[in-house]
This record gives sequence, C-alpha cells and structure tokens, in this order.
Amino acid sequence: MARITYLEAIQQAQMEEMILDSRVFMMGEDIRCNVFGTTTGFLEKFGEARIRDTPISENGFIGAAGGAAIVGMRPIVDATISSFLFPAMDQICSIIAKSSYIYGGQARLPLVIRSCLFYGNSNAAQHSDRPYPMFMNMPGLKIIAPSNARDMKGLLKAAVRSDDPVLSFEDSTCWTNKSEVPDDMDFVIPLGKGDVKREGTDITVIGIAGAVNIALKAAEQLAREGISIEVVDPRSLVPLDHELILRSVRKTGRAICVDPAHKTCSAASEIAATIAEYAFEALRAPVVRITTPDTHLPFSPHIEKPLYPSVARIVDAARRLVGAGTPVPA
Amino acid sequence: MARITYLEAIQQAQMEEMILDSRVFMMGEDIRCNVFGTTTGFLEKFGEARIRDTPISENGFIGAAGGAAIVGMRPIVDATISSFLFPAMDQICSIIAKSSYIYGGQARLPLVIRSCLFYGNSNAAQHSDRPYPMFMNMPGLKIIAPSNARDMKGLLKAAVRSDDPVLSFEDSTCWTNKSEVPDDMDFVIPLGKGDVKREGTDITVIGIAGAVNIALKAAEQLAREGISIEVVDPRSLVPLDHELILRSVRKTGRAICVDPAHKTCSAASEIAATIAEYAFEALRAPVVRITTPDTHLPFSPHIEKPLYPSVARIVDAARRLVGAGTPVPA
Amino acid sequence: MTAVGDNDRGLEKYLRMQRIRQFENKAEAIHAQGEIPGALHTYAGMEASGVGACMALRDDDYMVGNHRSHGHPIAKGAMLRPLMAELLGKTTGICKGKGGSMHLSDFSMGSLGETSIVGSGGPVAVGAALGAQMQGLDRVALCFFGDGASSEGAIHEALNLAAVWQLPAIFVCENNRFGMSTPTSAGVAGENVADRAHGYGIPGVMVDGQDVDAVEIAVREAVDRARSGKGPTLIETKTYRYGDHAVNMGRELTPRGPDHEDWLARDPIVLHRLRLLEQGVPPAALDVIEAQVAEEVDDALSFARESAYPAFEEAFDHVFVDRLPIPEDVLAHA
Amino acid sequence: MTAVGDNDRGLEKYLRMQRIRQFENKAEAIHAQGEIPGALHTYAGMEASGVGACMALRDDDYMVGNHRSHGHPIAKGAMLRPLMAELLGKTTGICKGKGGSMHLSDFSMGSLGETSIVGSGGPVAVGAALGAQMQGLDRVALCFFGDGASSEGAIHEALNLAAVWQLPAIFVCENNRFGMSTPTSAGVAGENVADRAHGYGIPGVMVDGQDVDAVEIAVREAVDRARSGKGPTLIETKTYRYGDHAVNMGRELTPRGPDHEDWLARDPIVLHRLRLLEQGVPPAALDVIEAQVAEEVDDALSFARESAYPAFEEAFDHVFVDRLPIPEDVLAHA
Ligand SMILES: Cc1ncc(C[n+]2csc(CCOP(=O)(O)OP(=O)(O)O)c2C)c(N)n1
Ligand SMILES: Cc1ncc(C[n+]2csc(CCOP(=O)(O)OP(=O)(O)O)c2C)c(N)n1
Ligand SMILES: [Mg+2]
Ligand SMILES: [Mg+2]
Repeated sequence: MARITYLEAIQQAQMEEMILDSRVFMMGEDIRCNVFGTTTGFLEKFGEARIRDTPISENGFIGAAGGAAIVGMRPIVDATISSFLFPAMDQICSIIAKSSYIYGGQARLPLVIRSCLFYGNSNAAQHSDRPYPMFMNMPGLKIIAPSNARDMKGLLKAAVRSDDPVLSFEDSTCWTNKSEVPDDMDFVIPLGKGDVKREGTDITVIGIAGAVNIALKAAEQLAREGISIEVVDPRSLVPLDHELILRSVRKTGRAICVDPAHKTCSAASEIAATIAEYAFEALRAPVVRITTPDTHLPFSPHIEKPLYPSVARIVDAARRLVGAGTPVPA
Repeated sequence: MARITYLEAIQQAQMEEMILDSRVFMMGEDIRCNVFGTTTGFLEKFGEARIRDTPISENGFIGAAGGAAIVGMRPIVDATISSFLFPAMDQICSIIAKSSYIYGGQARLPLVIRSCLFYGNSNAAQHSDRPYPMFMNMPGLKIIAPSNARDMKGLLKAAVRSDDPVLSFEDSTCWTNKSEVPDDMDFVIPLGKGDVKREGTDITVIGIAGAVNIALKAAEQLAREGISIEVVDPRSLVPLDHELILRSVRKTGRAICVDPAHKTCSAASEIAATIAEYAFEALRAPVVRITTPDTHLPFSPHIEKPLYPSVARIVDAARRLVGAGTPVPA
Repeated sequence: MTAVGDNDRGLEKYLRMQRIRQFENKAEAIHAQGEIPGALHTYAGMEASGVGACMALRDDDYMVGNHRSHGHPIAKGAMLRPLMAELLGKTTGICKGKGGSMHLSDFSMGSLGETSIVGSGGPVAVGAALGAQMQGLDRVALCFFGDGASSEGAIHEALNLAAVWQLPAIFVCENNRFGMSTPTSAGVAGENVADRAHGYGIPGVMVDGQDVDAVEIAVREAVDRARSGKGPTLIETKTYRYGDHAVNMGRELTPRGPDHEDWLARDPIVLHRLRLLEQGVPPAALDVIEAQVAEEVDDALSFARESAYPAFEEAFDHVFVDRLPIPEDVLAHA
Repeated sequence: MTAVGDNDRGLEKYLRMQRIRQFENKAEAIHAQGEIPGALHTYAGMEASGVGACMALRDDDYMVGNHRSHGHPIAKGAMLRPLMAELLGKTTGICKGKGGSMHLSDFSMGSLGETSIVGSGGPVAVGAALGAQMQGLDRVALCFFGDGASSEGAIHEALNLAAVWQLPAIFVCENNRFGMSTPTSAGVAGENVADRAHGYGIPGVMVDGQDVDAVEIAVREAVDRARSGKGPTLIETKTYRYGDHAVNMGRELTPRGPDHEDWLARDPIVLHRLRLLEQGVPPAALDVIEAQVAEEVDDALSFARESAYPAFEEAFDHVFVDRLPIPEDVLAHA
C-alpha cells in the first residue's frame, strides 16, 4: 500500500502490466515526452519499440492498435484528450467494436484506449468533451471511468488483461487526488463491478467518474443535516453493475444520478432509465439527474465552471427529494 | 394532398426547397445516379453544380458542407447510410456542432446531413447502425427521425430552412410506406414538435422512427384486448418535445419507450429518464424500454430479425404493465 | 520460392482464379433467386489482381480486404465450403453467419478482415505489420483497397504511418475504374493512385491488373522489400469489374465508358489460360482444373444448403469474449 | 494590386508582424501571472508565414487556421482589442469569451475559424472555396495547418476534394519542425509535405518561411491560380516556433536540435527590418511602427481588462440560433 495520485496509478498500472506481459506496448502522440505524467520512466525502461510516438493520425494509429491486437499484441493507446477520439470514431466503432462479432469470433481485440476527460479548465468546447455516453451506445466496447487512484489502477490493469477492447476515460479533475493503492502486481478490480463509496439510507447518489467525489462531498454536508446518502460508483460503464445500483435504490427508495456528461443520452440517463424500469416498485421520489446541461463548454471560466455538477446542486436536489418523499413504509 | 412514399417525400422536400432557395444544394456519394430514389430528376433540373457527386471522403465533404454553410450556402448532404457518419464524426462533432458556439455566434451553419438507418436486411453490423443517440449527446445538432412520409416531408423542409445544423435519420423500414402529404410548398413541421399518432388512455407508447409503426400495430392488437394505447411520436429527437411526452404519460400513468437503437444510452433511455424525473408522480408502473439489445446486428436474417423491437414484444410488455398497474386513483 | 513462370504456380493461379469466377457465378445465380440475403459485390474481372497479389505472399502473411470480399480469401487459398455457407447465413459459415457477403474473411489463411467500411482496412493492415515487426516475425501485411477508397483519410493515415515506421506493409489499390457509379477521375485527384507514394517517400508501382503474373511480380518485389525491413510499397493494379457495383440490383449504376468492350476482351482468366497454353501446358490440364472447381463449388453449395442456421443465442456471442446475457423478452419472441 | 517590394506594403507587413510579436509577448507575460486561463500556443518565429500569406489575400478572401491562432487573424488584419479581450475571457472578446486562445477567429476579416482539433480546418476551407465558387464570387479560401496536421486524414481528404473539384483553395502547411514534441521527420513520411501535391495533380511549393516577401510571392501565385479557376495549390512554409508547444507549462516539451540557434538567428521580423532598411526605409519609420504597436497592445489590454465577463446566461447562447432554456438548478447556483 502506498498513497499515490490518480496519474501515478495510471503510470503504475501500465508499468506493471508491461513488465508482466511483453505483448503489452504503448502508443500515442507525444507519449515519450510524458505530457501528463503517465509514462514517467517508460522510454528508458521499455525502449522505443514498446513506447511509440505516433504521427497525429488518431484514426490511423487507433486502428493500427486494433490490427496489432488481432495478431496477438496487447496495445495500450494513449489518445490523450477524449475529444481526439472523434477523428478515430470509425476505427473504434466499425473495426474495434465489431471485428470480433462480424467475423464470428475469429478475431479478438485485446486493447485499451485511454483518454482523459479534459473539462473544467478553460480549454473551450473542442477540448472539453466527455463522450463516454456515445460509446456506451456502441456494443463491443467495455468502458471504465474510475474516480480515484485505487480504482484507476485496479481497473486499468484489468482492462489491459481483458481480451475485449476497453476504453478508459480518465477524469482530469481526479488527476492529483491521492488514495491508498495496493502494490501487489496482481491487484485488479474486475470490469463491471461497482463500488459503494459511502453507505447511507435516504438517497442513493450514483456518480460517474469525477462526480463521485462531488457526491461524497455533498454526502458529507447532507449528513450534517441528517440526510443519509449512499454513494454508488459504477466504475465501469460497460458492463454496468445494474445489480449494485438497483440494490442500493431498493434500499433507499430515492436516486440522484450525477454525471459530468451532457444530459441528453448521458450515463445518468441510462442509469435513471434502468432504475425506473427495474426498481420502480421501490421508488419514493423522482429519479433526478444532475449533469452538465446540453450546452457546449465555454472558455471563460466564469461561465464554464457553474455548468458542471456541483455539491450545491446535489445538496439542493437531495433536500428536495427527501422533502418530496412519501414516508418510509416500515 | 397526394399519397406518396417516404422516399418520395424526401425527394419532394429537397426538390421544393431547391426550387425555392438557390443557396440550397446537394452533395454526397453517387447521388447523381440516385441509388435510393431520393434525387430522381435532380441532375436534369438543377445541374452538376448543385447536385454534386463526392469522392468517398465523408469527413472531407461533410466538413466542406459546414464550410459552405458558413459562407452562406445551405447544403444538404446525403451521407447515404448512417454507419458512414463515423468517419465524419470529427467534422460533425468538433466543427459543425461547435463552430457557432466557439466563435461566439459569428458563424451560422445551416446544413442538413441526411442518412438512412439501414437495419433489418442482412447488411451485417458495419452497415446496420442506428447511431442517433450518440449525436443526441452532442449539443449543437438538431435531429429528426420521422416515421412516415408526411412527417418526413414537413420536417425535412423545416430542416433545410433551419439556420442550425440538422441531422436527418431516415428509417429504411419506412421507405416504401405511403401517406397523404400536402403539396403546399410551404408545408413544414416545426422541429421539436412531437405528434400523438393515436390517442389512448392506458399506456403511452413512445416510438422512435420506424418503431412508431410497430407501436401502432401493437396498439391495434391491444385495442382488441381492451388495452388502450396512446402512441406518441417525438419526430424530432433534438429538440425533444418533453411536454407532449409528459402530458401523455401524466394522462396514462404508464410508458413504454420503443427504439430500434441499442438499449444502453438510447433515445428510449433518455425518454424513460425524462419520464422518471418529471412525471414520476403520475407513474403507476415501471417505465419499460423495448429496444435492440446491446449486441451487434448479424448478417443471418434468422437471427437478425428477432433482435429488433416487435409488435409481440410491445404487446407482452403492455399486458404486463396493465396487469402490474395499481388501480387508477380516480 | 519458385519462379512466377513455374508450371505448378501457373496452374495454382489458374485454379484460384477459376475458383473465384465459378464461386461467384454460382453465388450470383442463387442470389438472384433469393437464396443469399443482402447485397452481393462480385469480383469478376479482377481475379488477376487478387490472385497475383496473394501468390506473392506466404501462407502466414497477413491480408486485409474490403466489401468486395469474395476474391481475396479465395486468392489467399481459402476453402469454399465455409465461404458459401457464410453467403447463405449458416452457422458453418466462415463468420458463423454474422458477416455475410461483404465479410468473407478466413483468419486461418492470414486474412484479418474484409471490412465493408470503405478505407477502414488500411489501419488494420498497418497494425498487423506492426505486430509482426514487434514480434520479430518476418511476416508482411497486405491491404487491398479500391480506387474510391484512396480518397478516405484512413488510407492516407495508414500509408503515412507505415512509411514513418518502415513497416512490412503492402498497399494494393485495386483500381477498377469506378467507386460505385463514380468514375475514378471524379473521385481521385491526380493521374494515378500510385503517384501518391512519392509524397510518403515510398515506392509507387502501377501494374496491369489483368495480368496475374505481372501483378505477382510487382507484389513480390514489394514483399521482398517489406520482409527485408525496407518498408511499405503502394501498388496500383489497373483492373476492371464486370458486374455492377453489386449484382441483381434491378438497374445498372455504373456508367460504362467506350473502353468497356476492351476490358472485357482482356479477361484475366482467358489471358492466363492463353499464356499457360503458350508455355506448353496441355489444355486438358486446364480443363481438369475447371471441372474440379465446378465440383468444389457444387460441393460447397450442398454443404452450405445442408448446414443449419445459427441458433438465436449465437446472436449474443462474440460481442465480447463471454456471451452476453440474453434479454428475456427478446428470447421469448425469437 | 501593388508589388511585393512596394514600400507601403513592406511597412504593412512589418506592422502586422510587430503586432503579432508584441501582442503575444504581452499575452505570454500576463498568462504567466495567471491573467489568461487555459493554454497559450504562441506564434513567435512564424510571423512571416502568416503575414506573407495573408498579404497575398484580399480582405474578402477566406482564411481558416488552427490552435496556434494568434498570428493568423492579426496577419489578416484583425484589430487587437477583441483578440486580447478574448484571451481574458471577456464578453467583448472576438468570440464573446467562448473560444479563448486557441480560437482567435475574426469573421469580419474573412476568418472562418481557428480550430484546435488538428487538421480539422482543411474541410472547412474546402467548403468555403466551394461556396465562393458556387456563388460566382472570385474569392479564395486559404487554410493554415501544421506539419503535424498533415498526417491527419482530414487534410488528405481536403486536398483531394479541392483538387477533384478544382476549387479556389490554398493550403499553407506551416512546417515549424515539430508537432508538440515530435520532430516532423517522426510524424511525416517523405522529405517535404509539399511533395504530397504531386499525388493530387496540383502544384506543390516550398518557401522560406522566415522571408515574408518570399511567402507572399509564393502564396500570391497560388491565389492567382485559384482565382482564375486553375484549382488549389499546396505551399509549405519552412519555419520555426520559438516558444514551446504552449508557453508557461513549467517544463520544455520540444527537443531542440543543433539548428536551434540558426533559426533564432533568422528572425523573420529582424530579416524584414533589414530588408526594409536596405530598401531605403528610414529606421525612424520602423521605430514609429513599433511604438504604435506597443500602444495598440497596451490599449487592447486596458480594453480587455476593463471589459466585463460574460453573463452566465451567455453560456446558453449560440448552441443554436435561439438561446437554450437554462436549467433552473444550474442557474440557481451560477
Ligand atoms: C465509409 C464508407 N462510405 C461509403 C460506403 C458505400 N460504398 C460501398 S462500396 C463503395 C465504392 C467503393 O469504391 P472502391 O473503393 O473503388 O471499391 P470497388 O467497389 O470499386 O471495388 C461505396 C461508396 C461504404 N461502404 N463505406
Ligand atoms: C485531433 C487532435 N489530435 C491531437 C491534438 C493535440 N495537439 C494539439 S497541437 C498538436 C501538435 C500540432 O502540430 P502541428 O500541426 O505541426 O502544429 P504546431 O503546433 O506545430 O503549430 C497536437 C498533437 C489535437 N488538438 N487535435
Ligand atoms: Mg473501384
Ligand atoms: Mg508543427
């Protein structure tokens, strides 16, 4: 166990998996120079063949990762910022998500495509996307979106070991957050297992990626008002741990879904719909979504920052829900 | 009024708008040879400059449509099959959806990107996408998905006249369906206005695109069993007519969302979440989604066809809901 | 490796070209009768391009193709039964009925996908070449794509990437003069697709795509370069497709030019047959091959017809390594 | 049009290059102090490329640029106040505070977007050229992109499309020897980006990007071709960026080569100043320009500082033509 940051967790996960499996290699734009700090020491340790700087050709090199995976390699692609997945959308959706299926299982594509959610810091609309909900609508892609260093390390290691393609969405608002992380080279968190980050009885707050940490802060504040929040972190978006979410909502009877993505067709919407479909009988109040509204993200920090989910918005919603709730039936 | 097909409605809408406004022009792969029948007579009438065959460069020519729109043209792009939007995702998401915003309103992008939902006919996974939910998560794009010829014509004409970029998703299962369509050159259906396709009292079935027609058939069958279905067709997915949907659900107290897209983060999920959030007090039963499951579409028709929403699945769900419903409270 | 002109190799090329032609003739006929669902894009007229190129490859070399997918796997040596079964959507199909006509890809023959999204095979081939290079194998990866596909960004990115990394990749642009209804000149700027090579600092080669030996020689040179670490080559086979973009569509999309008859007169199989006869191969040897192929095709069709359709549950296989859970309501009505 | 060597034009070029340099020096300084949010990608060292190119354009010609967006609009003639206000995120900014440093695009100067997604400007410029052609205007559209961007599929598709349609487009690749930390040779196959032109059957031109007159001459020739219906040209300006990929990042990403000092020694503004002096321009005339620009920059900064931040509601403008409804819970906490 050591206390490390989310970025260090990424670095460690990659480092360990590259040590353990010589088929694992990395590629991406400017990864050798280690822009965000997730490849510290890699070039020295693994050499140029396994730490590959690419031309600025996202569709080309992400597709090449798919091809390399088909022939037995296990690439980790660092696509840096999630917005740069759009140029690569065709290879991701038409090739990487579908090749195993369309060829009747002849192909496997064990690869990881990492990218960060680069919102909240005046990078303007073209660099601030949080596009995981789009990929959730495309079968064939597993998706992780961890909220702390421990989960990041365990899930990323599981992703590298998975024989399915995995997209890793790394929330830049968590980058410098620290947590205790096992050193065990075989510490993995299975894809598809969510985590109860805080237990509570009145409302289930399901948080996506960095929103988990906001939810935890809100829970703290609400606890002082006597409102008990259970914070559920799905961690993987595909597969999504329906069972854990539903179990919690069946206990609390109320749900708030907090998601930094745009509201329409967000992960929050998916989770809300799941709750309304499968835990309806337990619901005592509307299922609330707290998301970024369906506007783009502006550069000017004064108008950008209030657009994201916040502690204040969660606290307000929670108060409203508890007020609105019919009394607990025993 | 004339009884015409959905494809003819597209043809008419385009023809009329091109006659009315010389800034409107079309481009796309092989549009001159009129593959699907939506440009019959166009080359002869409008000439090569306004009916442009393009190289196979979706990102290039869809982006060029954006550029042409910025300088005052009003392009209609025929991207043929929706799956071919993936290669163009960057221009759609980074340029077309965002340019008006990122430049503070200096740019307007009046353009229409048409593509068909080409599912259900053994075209295999790479040609069978129904990707509108992905675009619903990206602000800045209006989206229509009409279910019959009349709506198709009225909405497409509105789309061409809109100063915002519009994606038109044209369901190939509706192509040959006929309906009465006004000849009036100024017949338009405003974007964002849904339509009650059938009135009913027990359950609201919200259908997306071709699923509306399946819902109507199911409603017919259920009527014979004494279950009264209200079929709501949002027609536009962005903006989405929340009010109409919520009004109907507040009346019936039950909702089924039927959507040919994959379940996770579908339009059905969005609508279900909206209902659970804003019409909760009226709900008497779980909000059910009937969608294509999160598997790809296989070539073999024997295993492809049962994957889509069907009359039988809607009928079953409706029976279950009515059975499960608590009695109407007055 | 034996020489291009070698008798056995000559006969092998004849065999494979015959397989493609007869396989497709049969497929086209039964497609017309509704026995094959979906669209059928035939390779007739282009057999020398695929067979010449694949004959320059080893069995363990990789190959990526496109929507016009029947010719490539047969050229690489695939057996016909699983291909025909695939066309009929059977569970014994090479893709278990998931892929169909646009995706006849036999991975056991080094085929890594026949992808129907135009241009999308380029990056895959680059990745396979990269994998081979990193694994220290001396395999090469060959990518077939069309003239139309050359306009896709994916092909450009693939060429640049392969050239920057000096990968063992061979890009074969099968220029059949049209992309759907669009003549090459209306889709592709510049005289020849091969001219693009110069901009990437790699060799660009044009070859008569109706001459199976010429194609083999050109590709073999590229393969040798690639295998010896000298990087990729772009080859343009000048060829022609006989059928419309897809067959049995009810109307013709392709606007034939005045050269149409000239192309038909240079049928790659006839040309190769003549050459073999000139080289002293007895006509009977070729007739035997044709008859043998006819039998193979009949056998493949019988096999396909007798095979079962996939069980519904199979629709949920191969999305991920583990079968997806099947929603009850869907299963109930399957 | 007046000649390149003409005195007034020479001074105008000097003025615009000075504007860029001084504007950015100021911006870099206040960015270091936290007054400008986000990343700042400076154009210093590349002024001759932007100014030379834009001086070959008419005011009503179009221009598309990239993330390194300060130089292009100033080169095209934009005023500094709205640009500086944009850097500070003010509502008086050219993009009303929505765009920031990577998107200083002044549409009133024919600028159609400085887009920070690498390569994405190519198709936009093609569309503008198409629009001009269809409208019967004799405008041209010029697209600036980097050496790194040349590897993007979007640039390939744009080049091919412009060439197939013979559009009045000029593609200016500003080869500043790096894309972020990656030397051009590691990202771009082939000797020169301009060599790609041949494959599209269009002229490819290389020019000394530190010589503002040379750039103007090369671009003017391309503009003349384009305006007279002869189609697009690809021009590569060989240049250099002085700053790191973005400034004030705390550490250097760019691995400078042995030629670093040589490049600094050929500063485009110094070179142009020397030439003007040689041409007989009195030094005082240049000093006046410098002083005038210093005032302009100070004025722009004062203006920016005094300007208001956007009202929160403005975050909901320009997603569509009509303002979006603002969710109550968001508004409550803004
Ligand atoms: C990305 C994409 N765009 C468009 C299509 C539709 N389409 C299928 S084949 C084809 C023409 C391809 O031309 P070419 O590459 O020359 O191959 P050919 O069919 O001539 O063999 C087109 C436009 C597609 N499948 N994928
Ligand atoms: C599609 C995309 N990929 C990656 C990036 C990150 N990025 C921003 S600028 C840059 C380097 C661009 O190099 P070049 O085109 O040569 O322009 P320069 O910065 O050298 O002026 C990169 C990789 C991006 N903004 N967009
Ligand atoms: Mg072709
Ligand atoms: Mg550069």
